[in-house]
Amino acid sequence: MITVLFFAKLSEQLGVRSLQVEWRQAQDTDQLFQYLTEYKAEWAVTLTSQPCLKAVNQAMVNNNIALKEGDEVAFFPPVTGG
Amino acid sequence: MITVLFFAKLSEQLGVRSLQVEWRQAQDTDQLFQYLTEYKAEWAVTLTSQPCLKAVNQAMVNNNIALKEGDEVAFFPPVTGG
Amino acid sequence: MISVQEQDFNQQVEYERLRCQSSIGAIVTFTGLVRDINDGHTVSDLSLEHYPGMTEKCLVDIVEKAKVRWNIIASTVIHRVGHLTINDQIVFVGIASQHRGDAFAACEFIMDYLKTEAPFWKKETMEGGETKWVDARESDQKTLSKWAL
Amino acid sequence: MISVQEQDFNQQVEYERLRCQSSIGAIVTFTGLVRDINDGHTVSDLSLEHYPGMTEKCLVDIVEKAKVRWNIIASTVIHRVGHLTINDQIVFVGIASQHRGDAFAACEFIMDYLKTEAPFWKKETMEGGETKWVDARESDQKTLSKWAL
Repeated sequence: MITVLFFAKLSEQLGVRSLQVEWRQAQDTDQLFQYLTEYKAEWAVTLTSQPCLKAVNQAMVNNNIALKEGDEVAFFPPVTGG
Repeated sequence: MITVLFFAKLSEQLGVRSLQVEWRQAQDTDQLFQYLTEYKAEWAVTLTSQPCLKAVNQAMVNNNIALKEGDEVAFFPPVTGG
Repeated sequence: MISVQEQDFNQQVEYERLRCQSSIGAIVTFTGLVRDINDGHTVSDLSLEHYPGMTEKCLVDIVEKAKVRWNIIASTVIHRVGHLTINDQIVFVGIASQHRGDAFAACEFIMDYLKTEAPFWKKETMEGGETKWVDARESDQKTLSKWAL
Repeated sequence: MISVQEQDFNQQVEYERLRCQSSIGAIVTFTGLVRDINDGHTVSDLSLEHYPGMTEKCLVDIVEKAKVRWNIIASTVIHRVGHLTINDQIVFVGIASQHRGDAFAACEFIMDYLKTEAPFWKKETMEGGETKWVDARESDQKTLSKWAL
């Protein structure tokens, strides 16, 4: 399974903080993102209408990267700490 | 009279912290400096062998400037505070 | 020292922790506070969310990057999460070095990267009670260019 | 607030004095300490001479220059004179601003100018009891070039 986490505004809009996706549905981050846009009717708009960063196993990634069973993938808006 | 002040290493080497010079001997800062180099035998070496900054009425000046009766002129080494 | 915490921190305690060695000649501290006005509207308070685990890793990584570039004798990064109100302390970065140039540069570098890379998100409550997620500033991204090698 | 004084200062007191308004989002402090080693020799203590009157004017002038260039809500400069020993605090510069960029730049600018313009002179006592006036650093002059307009 791949653990998917959402944070901040994104988590609020999707109404979900985390979910599990089977690895065969999400062999890389692009595939996972595609899967999520089809997960619920309104998710496509929410995920594609705003800047959305991603981290794999708690490290920010910019491009598509391969996933393996047990990975943690997070999606979140640009950060606003400090 | 012109009040002349020396600080730090310079004052220590000259053995004097302050002295009064008649304005007619020191109508500008170059003239005052020249007067001081002749004030005592060893002063010429002390005053010309090391970097020496000057301030007129407590403001740093780089070039020669005219003095008026009552002015305060200070000579000192490059500053080392902070 | 790196800490992500709900509780407040004390400037004097953090400062004294940094002033730990006789070879230290310079200590620079940055403290970020909750402002009453942001992007033109009045803020009454703030809630800070973060990504536990990733946040700490990210802060460690930023401090390590700073240590490669500058001479740092001691460093502290504290970032608060949870509920905060006006004038509250949000973040502390303190750097102790032999010389001031290193301490200033490292402290500002860490803040600039923290602002754009560390997974924290602010949600403001405005005067009327309405809430709003704070938008990332483009200027914070641009600021990073000054650290380009 | 500008002060030239023999007595020590307290980081927390100075920090809280700067944290005086709810529009402040950033406080940067610099503290200079007496190091045990300078230019390769061991220092046991330090004596600081200054030019009373000119020192204060000079510090006021440097802070005014900073205020022209950056948005400063509150500022503090404290410089000690007289006898100091290892790890003692020598100088404090604190800047409170809305945004961090202003606070960092103004604080470093003030320190860089203070180092090259304010009439203070340090005399070190070395381990054996020998004394030595500290030489000005050429690097301090060079540092100023980064503030050129």
